[in-house]
Parts: sequence; C-alpha cells; structure tokens
Amino acid sequence: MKKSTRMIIGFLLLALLFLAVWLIERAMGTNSMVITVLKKGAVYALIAVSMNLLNGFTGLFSLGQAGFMLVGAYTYAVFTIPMAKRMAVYQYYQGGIIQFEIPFFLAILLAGVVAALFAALIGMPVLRLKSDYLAIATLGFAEIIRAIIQYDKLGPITNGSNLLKTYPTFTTVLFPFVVSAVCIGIILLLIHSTYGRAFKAIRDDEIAAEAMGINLFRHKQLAFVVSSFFAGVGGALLAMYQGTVQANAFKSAMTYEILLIVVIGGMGSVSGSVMASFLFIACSEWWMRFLDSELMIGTFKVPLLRSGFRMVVFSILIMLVVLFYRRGIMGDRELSFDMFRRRKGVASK
Amino acid sequence: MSHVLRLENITMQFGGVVAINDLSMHIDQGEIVALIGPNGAGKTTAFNCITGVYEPTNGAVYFNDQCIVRNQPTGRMKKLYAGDNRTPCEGPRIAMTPDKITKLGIARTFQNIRLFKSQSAFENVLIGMHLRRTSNPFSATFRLNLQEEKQMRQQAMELLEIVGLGAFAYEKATSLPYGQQRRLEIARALATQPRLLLLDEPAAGMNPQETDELGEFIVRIKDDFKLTVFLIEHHMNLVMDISDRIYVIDFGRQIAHGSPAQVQDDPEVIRAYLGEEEA
Amino acid sequence: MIDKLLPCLLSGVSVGGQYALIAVGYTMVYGILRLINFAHGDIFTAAGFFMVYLAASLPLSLSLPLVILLTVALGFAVERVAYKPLRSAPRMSVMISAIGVSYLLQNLMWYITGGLAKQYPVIPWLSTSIAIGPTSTKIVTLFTPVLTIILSVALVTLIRRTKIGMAMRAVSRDFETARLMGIKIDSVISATFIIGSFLAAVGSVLYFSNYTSVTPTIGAMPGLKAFVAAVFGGIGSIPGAVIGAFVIGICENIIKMLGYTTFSDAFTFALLIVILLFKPTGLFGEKISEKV
Amino acid sequence: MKKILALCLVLVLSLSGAAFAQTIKIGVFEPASGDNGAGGKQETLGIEYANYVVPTVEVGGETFDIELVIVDNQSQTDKAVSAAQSLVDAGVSIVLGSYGSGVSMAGGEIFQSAKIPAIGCSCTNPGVTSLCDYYWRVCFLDPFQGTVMANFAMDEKAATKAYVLTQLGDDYSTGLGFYFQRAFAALGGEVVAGEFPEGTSDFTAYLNNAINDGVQVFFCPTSTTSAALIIDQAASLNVPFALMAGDTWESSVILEAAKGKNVEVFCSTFFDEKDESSTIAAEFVAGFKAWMNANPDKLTNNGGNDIVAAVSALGYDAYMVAIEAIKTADTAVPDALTLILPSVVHEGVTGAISFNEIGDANKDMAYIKKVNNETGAFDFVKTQSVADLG
Repeated sequence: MKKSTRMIIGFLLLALLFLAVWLIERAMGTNSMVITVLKKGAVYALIAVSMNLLNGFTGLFSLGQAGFMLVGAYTYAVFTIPMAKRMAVYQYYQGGIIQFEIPFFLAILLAGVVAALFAALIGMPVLRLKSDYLAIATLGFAEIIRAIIQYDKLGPITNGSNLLKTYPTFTTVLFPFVVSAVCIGIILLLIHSTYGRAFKAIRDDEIAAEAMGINLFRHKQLAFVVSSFFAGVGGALLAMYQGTVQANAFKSAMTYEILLIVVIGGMGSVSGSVMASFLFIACSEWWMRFLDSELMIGTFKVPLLRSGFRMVVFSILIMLVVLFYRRGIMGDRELSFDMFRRRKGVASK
Repeated sequence: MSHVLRLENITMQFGGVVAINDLSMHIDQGEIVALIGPNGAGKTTAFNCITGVYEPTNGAVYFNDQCIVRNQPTGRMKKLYAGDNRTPCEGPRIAMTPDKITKLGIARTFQNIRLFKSQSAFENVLIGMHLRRTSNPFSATFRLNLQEEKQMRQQAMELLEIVGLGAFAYEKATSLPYGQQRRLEIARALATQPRLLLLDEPAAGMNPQETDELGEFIVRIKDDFKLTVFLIEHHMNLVMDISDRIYVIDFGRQIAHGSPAQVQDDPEVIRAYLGEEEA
Repeated sequence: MIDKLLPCLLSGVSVGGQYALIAVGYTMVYGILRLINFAHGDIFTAAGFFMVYLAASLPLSLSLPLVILLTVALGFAVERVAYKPLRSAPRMSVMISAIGVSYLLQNLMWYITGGLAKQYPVIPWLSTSIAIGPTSTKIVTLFTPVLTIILSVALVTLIRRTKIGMAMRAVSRDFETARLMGIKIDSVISATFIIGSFLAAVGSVLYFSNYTSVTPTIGAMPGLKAFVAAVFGGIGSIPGAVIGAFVIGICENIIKMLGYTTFSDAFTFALLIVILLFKPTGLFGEKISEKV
Repeated sequence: MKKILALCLVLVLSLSGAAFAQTIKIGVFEPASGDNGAGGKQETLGIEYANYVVPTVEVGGETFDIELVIVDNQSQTDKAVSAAQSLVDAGVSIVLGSYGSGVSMAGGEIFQSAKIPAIGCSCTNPGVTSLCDYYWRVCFLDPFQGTVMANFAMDEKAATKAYVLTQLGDDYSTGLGFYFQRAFAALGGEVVAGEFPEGTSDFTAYLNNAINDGVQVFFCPTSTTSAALIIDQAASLNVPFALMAGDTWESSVILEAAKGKNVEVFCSTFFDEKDESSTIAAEFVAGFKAWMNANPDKLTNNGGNDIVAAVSALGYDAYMVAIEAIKTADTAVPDALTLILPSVVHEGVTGAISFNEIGDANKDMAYIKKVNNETGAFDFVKTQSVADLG
C-alpha cells in the first residue's frame, strides 16, 4: 500500500469513528453511561498521551501531570465563568477580581499556554535531575502548585480552595473527541519529526544522544513543555467534563492513575495509551460498577460485593498487568495497517 | 602551529585515583593517530575528557585552536591533587558539554557500543543528523521542512550504503551482528558531519578478516570525508597498518610516542605490555 | 516566646521521630534496590488497621507483638510478590510496580474499612497526658524521639557489626559483585524489607497513639515526607534519614505556628527541591557517577 | 469480542429501564465512605426509613413502587461526578442528598445538565442552590448557622476572641467558617483564622496557636473524621476554651471522642429528638428507633446506637417532600417535578417546609447542643431563631 492511500484510509476510518460516536449519542441520549465513558475516555486519552510523550518517548519519569492539569483546569474555569454568576461562585471574595470572561476555545488554548509556562519554569531546575529524583521532584512541584492555588490570599483569582463552577461545558460528545484527536495528532506529528527521534534517542541512551550533538536539556525542556501544554488542555477538558473543578481533586493519586493507563497501553505507544484510556474509564465507571453494589440471587447474597470492591478488583488487574504483562497492550508499537498485514503474512507462511 | 586537536597537561583524577596524568598530545589534519596502552591505562578516559563527558581535573583541550575544555584543581581538589603537573594551566574554566563539542566537529564511537536500542539502523543514523537541522520544533512538527527531511533521509541511506548496511536499514539496531553494530556506530558518527573522528576500539570482537576490512574502511572514509582519525585499539596489526603516529600510555602517563616502527621497538612499551623482566 | 515555641518544638520533635522511623525504611530500600518504595507509607497505615482490628478482640499484650509480626509479614510479602519478579527489569518498571502496590493496598483498606475513619485503641501508658511547663502533652510525644534514637543506634550497630549488616552494605555498594561473592541477594533484600516494616510498625503505634484515627490514605503524606527526609539526609544513610526527619518535623510545625498552614505540606517539597538542586546527594550521601 | 460485549451491555442497560415500568426511581446521593461517610450513612438511614414508611405512590390512579438507587459519592467532589452520572444513567426521577456541600455542588452540575431535580438534605452552603436551578433543600443555610453560633459564642460564652479552623477544599467547612467569622466580627469580636489540608492528623499546632492567642472559643466546622482528632488533642492539651462546630458534629463519633475527657463541645443542629412539641416529630423518633433496633445492620450504620441524628430527620423530610411533589404533579417525569417543586409545601419532622425563590427551605430555627462528657450524650442547650437574634 502506498503511503498516501494509507493516510486516506486512516482519515476515513477516523471520520467513520466520529460518525459512529455521533450516532451513538443520537441513539442513546446524552445522559447514558456510554456517552459518559466516551467523553471521559476522550479526555483521558489526551492526558495519557501527553504523559506518554514524557515517560514513554523521552524517558523522563515525571509525576507532575496532575499539577499541570490543575493549572489548565483552573485557567479555563477562572476565565470562562459568566460575569453574572461570579458573585455567587466567588461568594467569599466579593465576586473575585477577574471581571471579564473570554470565549471557551480561547480559554482552552490559554489553559495549555499557562500550563506550559509553569512547566518551562519548573523544568529549569528539575530536568537536570536523574530518573527517580526527577519523579519525586515533579511530584513535589505538583503538590506545591496545589498548595499555591488553595492559598487563601489568592482567593480573588482562584476562589481559594473552593469549587469553581457554572462555566461552559460540553454540549456534545464530539467536542472532546475532536479536540483530543487534533491534539493527539499534533503530538504524533512531533513524535515522528526529527525532534521526536531525538526524544527517543535520549530515552534509549542519554550519553550516546549527547555524543550525537543532541542538547539534552533543551530537548528535555521541549518535551516537558509540550507535554504540559497538552496536559493543561486536557485539564481544561476535564474541567468541562466534570462541570465543577476543585484543586483538592488533583492529588498525586490522579497522576498515578494516568501513569497506570500509560503502562497498560504500553510505554511509547500513542495508540496504546488511547485504547487503554477508554478501557480504563469504561472499567472503572461502567463495566465494573456492579461489583460495588450488593447482589442477591434469590435469597443468596453474593459474597464480597459491596462498596469499594470494584477498586480492589481493578487494582489487582492492574498489578497483574504490571507484573506479568509488562509491555502493556501495545508495547512500543503503534496500531497500523502493517500490523495486520504482517500477521497475515506469517500465517500464510 | 595549527593542530586539529591538542591536549595540554590533562590530568583526570577521581577522588584520590589519578586516571590520566599530565597527558599532552596533538593531532594534525588528515592524520590517523592511535592511542594504545594496556587495559586500564586511561585511554577511554582520555576520550571522555576530549568529548566533554568528564571534566578533567587539570589541563586544556583545543580543537582547531579553539579551547573546548580547560580546568584546574579547585576547592577540595586543590589539596587532594596528585597529578604530576603542579603548575595549573592558564585561563578561566571552560567546560563545553558533549553536544556542543560534537557540533564543533568531533564525533565518537563507544567501546561498549551505545546504539539507540529501540530504533532501526536507519533511524540511528538519522538521529546523528539531528544536530545539523535548520528546522525548529514548530516547523518540524507541522512538516514545513519537508525538503530538509527528505535530504536527511537520502543522506542517511547513503551513509548506510557506505558502511555496507544498506540492506539492513530497517532492522532494529540491536538485532544486527556485533561487527555490523560497530560499523553502524561509525555511520552514525559520520552523520554528525565531523572533522575529527574518535574511534574507541572499533575492531573489538572482530575476526582477522573483518579487522583487515575495517582498516581499509577507516582509511577510505578518512579520505572521502576529509577526516582526521584518532583511535583506541588493541589489535596491533590494525594499529601498525593504518596509523601515522602512535601514543602509548600506561597508568595514565604517556610512555612513548612516534611512528609505528619507533613505538614497536621502544623498551618502555615492551615493558608495559609484557611486564618487568625479573632481574 | 518560649510559651509559643515549646509546644511547637515538642510536637515537631515527636512528628519528626515518627517520620524518622518511616524514613529509615525508605532509605534502606533505596540504598539496596535503588527503588522508591511508594508502598511503604501504606504499610505504615496497614499497621494502624491491624492494631484497630486486633485490639478489638485481644488484650494489648498480645495484639502489640501481633501487629508488628503482621506488618513485617506484609512488607516481606510485598517485596516477594511485587518487586522480586522485576529484579532484572528496568528501574522504571519496579517503581511503577511500587505505585501499583500502593494503589492496591489503599483500595483494599478502603474496601475492608468501608472507607470510614477508625478509632485507634488507647494504649494506657502512651496516651496519658502530662504537663510540661506551660503546656501539656501525651507521654508518647516525649517517648517517640527517645525510642527513635535508640532504635536507629541499634540499627546502625547492626549494620556495622553483624554479618547480615555487612552483606547489606556490600549489596548496596555493588549489586552484581555482591552476588558473585556468594551473598544471597534475595535474603539480604528480604531482611531489609523486614527491618523497614518493623520500624514502620513501631512508628505506626507511636503515630496513631498521638493522632488517634486511621483512614486508608492517611499514610500517603507521612510516607512522602519521610521519603523527603531520607533524601534530605542523603539517601542510603540512616543517621541522615533520622536527622532529616527531625528537621522536617520541626520546620513543619514552625511554619504552622507562623500561620502559613496552607503551605505546611508544600514546604516539605520545596525543601526537597532546594536540596536536590544544591546538594543532590543530601547531607550525608555519597556521590555516584555513571561509567561511560 | 469486546465490541459484542459492549453491545450486550448497552442492550441490557437500555432494556432494564423498560422492564420495570411499575417503579419510580429515586436517587440517593450520599457519602458512605470517606471523611463524611458516617454522617452520610445516617442521612441515608433516614431516607430508607421514609421509604419503609411510604413505599409506594399513586400516580395517575396507579400504584407505583418506589425504588431507591443508592450511590456512594465517597465525600470527594471528583468521585461525586461519577456517582451522580451513574444516578442519571439509572434513570432516576429525582435525587436526594447529599451530606456535605462540596459534593452536592459537584453533583448539581450533572443533575442540571441532565435536567433532574435534586433535594439537598443537610448541605448548608448557599452555593448549592444559588448556583444550580435544579437544587432545592430542606435545611437552613450557613449564613444563618454561622450567625447563630457567633451569637451563642458572644452571649453564652462571653467570647471576645475566637479561633476559626477550616478544612481546605471543603466547601461546607470553609463556608460555615466564613459566615461565623463575618458574624462574629460584625458583633465586635476578634477572629484568628487557620486552615488545614485534607488528611491532617496533627492539630496541636492550631490548638497551641489558639491557646497563645488567648481565645475563648475555637470554632471548627469540620468533618467528623477531623473532629475526633481535634477533640482528642484538645483534651490532651487541656485547652482553656470551648470547641464549637456546626451540624456535622452532631454525631456519635463526637460523643465517643469526647466521652470521659475534659473538653467542652458545642454544636448547632437542625433537630432535637427529645423535643416533643411536635407530634410528627415524636412519631418519627419512635418509629425510627424501633425500625433501627429491629435491624442490627441499620443500627451499625447509625454508629452503634439508636440516637436519632438530625440528618436522618432531614433525609426523611427530603423523601417526603419528593413524594409530595410526585403526588402533586401526578407524574414522576423529572421536568414536571422541577416545575412543581417551588410550590410544594410539607409539614415535616424538622418543621414546616416551603421553598423560597432560590430553592432554600424557609427555616429559621437552630438547636444548640452540648456534649455531656460523663454520659456520652448530647444535652440540649437552647433553640435559637433569626427572630431571637434581632
């Protein structure tokens, strides 16, 4: 198959997928669980891919993702709350000091930009650190960001530690799909450019990469900033999905969850991260929900089933993946036409 | 007097251990110079000092008369210093990072092969070309540099052909046999468009026939790419065949220097390699 | 001023002592496996729950040793199940496994307890209040630093003088060579986890006697802080971890005293970043450079 | 394979809605775990008891069973979103809850977009209803509660200086703390404020600060989880001031923590089980106790005793209001309930309930209780209404 035909087929498939999603929404109504899973899955797909760019492609073990999502989510919310509602939202701060609102698509972009700025600042000191020290330092920075946002004195801007709400949210499930698809597309283009090759070189062997003339710090900084930009956009989408946003929810547990999605999908596989996101969200929000409620079959009460059991089963499954299926769904390969063809080829031999 | 590479009183000390002691040498344009010595003599350390991986404790390195590395003992090292040359070199500290030095035109291969494991041979060479790019992240992402990318790919393929790996371009680098991996490392180094090529034991693990071929290959690329070559090698036949000059070090100290014939007969060298004869 | 400072220092030293007992576990595991054992904080929490459930049906004299035994068994099991199979895997995989174990333990505890806070049993002598100058406090506050120092001195002696201690030092120096020298790596690592879990169990008893309610996620923050303490003191160094923990405990309480309560947790991380930037090896750590 | 599985699930879920046409679903949106788990369970008990008392409703001449769909919002705003979504997915007509204002505000956004009405039981932050057109509530609000406690502190405890401790990121805590602070300052008192992050176990620093500042009352509207720690540590420090809090502290967790300790604890609440002036209330208390005592599981969920918590009464009232709305509208379609709710009037256990234009109950009575350290029970201190405050 020629490269151009392959691209056309790829785009057609993507369009078909969008159409399918749109039809599902039409058929099921916006309130059904399928739609919820699709929405949240699309948001998490972007966030997971942005984390994969760092951890999977550049080999930087960063645990700061929740912090950048927080920055993005807050930037979005703060600038899009309608003027009329500000007094009630900022009830302890006389309506806050930001007395204007900007269109939501600008706010999404701004969310990414602000997150990227934070990343550029934080990156300067921490990117010089090695593997696990980097992990713990980025984790620390995420906590510091959270504390700053909750700081009472910043309340007129951030509403302190209180909920932000009433900003514009999704009206259709296609919105997160389109935004995520565009963003993931850009990340894919970057990965397949000469810079992406340099990232992978750094991941494989820092010393050799440096000896090949790759400026380690500048490339790490680039990956970090780009990843944080998209984490910020993802944070804004998450805020839109949830309808409310509060700094308290962006704990390190959130980063761990995204990291686990990346691992399940395969470190260094964009398509893996996307698939794992939908799978993860569908399991945690939907397919395994029944484990949380008590079930009676006749007079027999099924043992173990009660609130919290879902998460236990879920975390055991994750541990099994981490221990015995370490490469995840995709390893570091991508979903492609060749994958199916080669398999067929092997079979015919 | 203009040398391609000049080392001045380089001493590298790790804690109390002196790995290189007051080493001075020079290499001229178009030469093939070898650095030999018994195991643990400090040969690779010398390479690491030149390429900026280690910062020497004392001394300076010049590349085409530009100082790329310069240091003298400071702080705690002042007391600890055990090198021979106690008069420190002049001038402020300069410590270029390896990537800058490569950009100036010094490329290297590694003794214990450091290819990019998950990448194909082709991509390994492409990565070597990254530093000569003119695109920025934005233009590269949005494919505004198609022309350049095309050129890079073409050149990378040519380089692979030159080292005889054209047929294996899309094989994973680590799946290649040992000898081919070594050649891939050379192709990758050439991709950075160096003026000076540092080869760290390029013939290690090769059989005599391969070694001979490698010798011819080194001479050929030296001429084709107008290179200067500095190599570390244990295969004496190879070294004697292709080198213009040889430096011999032992315990970090230079013990002999000269043409292959001169070095071969040097009693110091023989003692270093064969050990002290019992009296 | 002294009225203000004294209670602040008292609780600082006490919290510091509890962090220290956790930090030692981190620093020892890191020293040997180069692994941040993210699950260590949860093992600490689990020890708290063991006590809650055991003390409900058994007398203290029985439940106390049982708690320590169970915690040690848990730490041992975690190492065997989640870390041992990954011995030859990249470091990132092991760390992810550690995060996974932490996730599992937290969810498991959430499930078992129904996600509600449990009241820690009163341990008679420790929980008694006594007056000190202008303020009063529980005996455990004073007892904690004393016990911490005794235990860490004992531990340092163990590592300096005994055969297993020597093996530990060897393994932390060079994993592969130690294996070649006939040291049973697996038993050394198990021993490390056993000691770490033992100290976490002791720390848990002290901590929860002071702060009497246990929730499934309560160990996460003290765990992270203890890790920071270990880094501060120079990872791999036991006296370093203990000193680091005391510094963090005291600083944290001074920050609270000054009214910047929002930042009491963030401060710990700020301290970590400053340390990593200016003295990456911590107060007593050794420099390790990669061979090219 | 996965697709087929997904398709089957979709089918099952869509069919389940159609199969039980004879039931009306009411969503119970309460925490069963997390910081507010204990209180949420008590509120759920009230709703369950109401369902036990009134299990059916007449709509259009037919009798419908009422099915409670209970979800756990885990006391966390992000988990609350998922929980609310699963209620919406289950196809409930109306939602009751939640204990805790933050989760109610987070859930409200979901109910609003699904156009399902919700009745809050004990969420007291003004933002719950003022920011959501689909939320009503049957209890009083923080501005009132805060004012009541500030007045009580001034009048009864002769306080001139108060320490206010709130939990970061907890809307209930921050809100009530804020309104107490405002009222206390307006009365001429001086306030020192402190905040603690979630998961804090060491409160001695805050208590010591309060001691050093020489305050007479320590107002800490927190979850019961933190409350137990605060009381324990206050007792071991021998604090010279009284602890005061809002409705969350009316819980057996507090009683257990304060029993046998030398510390004074006051809280305001919505209801007093010993108040026999209302026959509806008396009937409810008797029936509820009997129901719980007959069922050990329920007794455990109530904290191991049969003391009737105010939140249980509110849960009961919220359920009854919902039934009233369904009866009046003569349908269980969410849109119709939304239209009818503003005009619903109900004589409830916690007093007469009618809604103002924002959706809040017109209530103006708070009960103040004190922990009896010897018996481990609440002693009634006084009632206070807005009118009393002048």
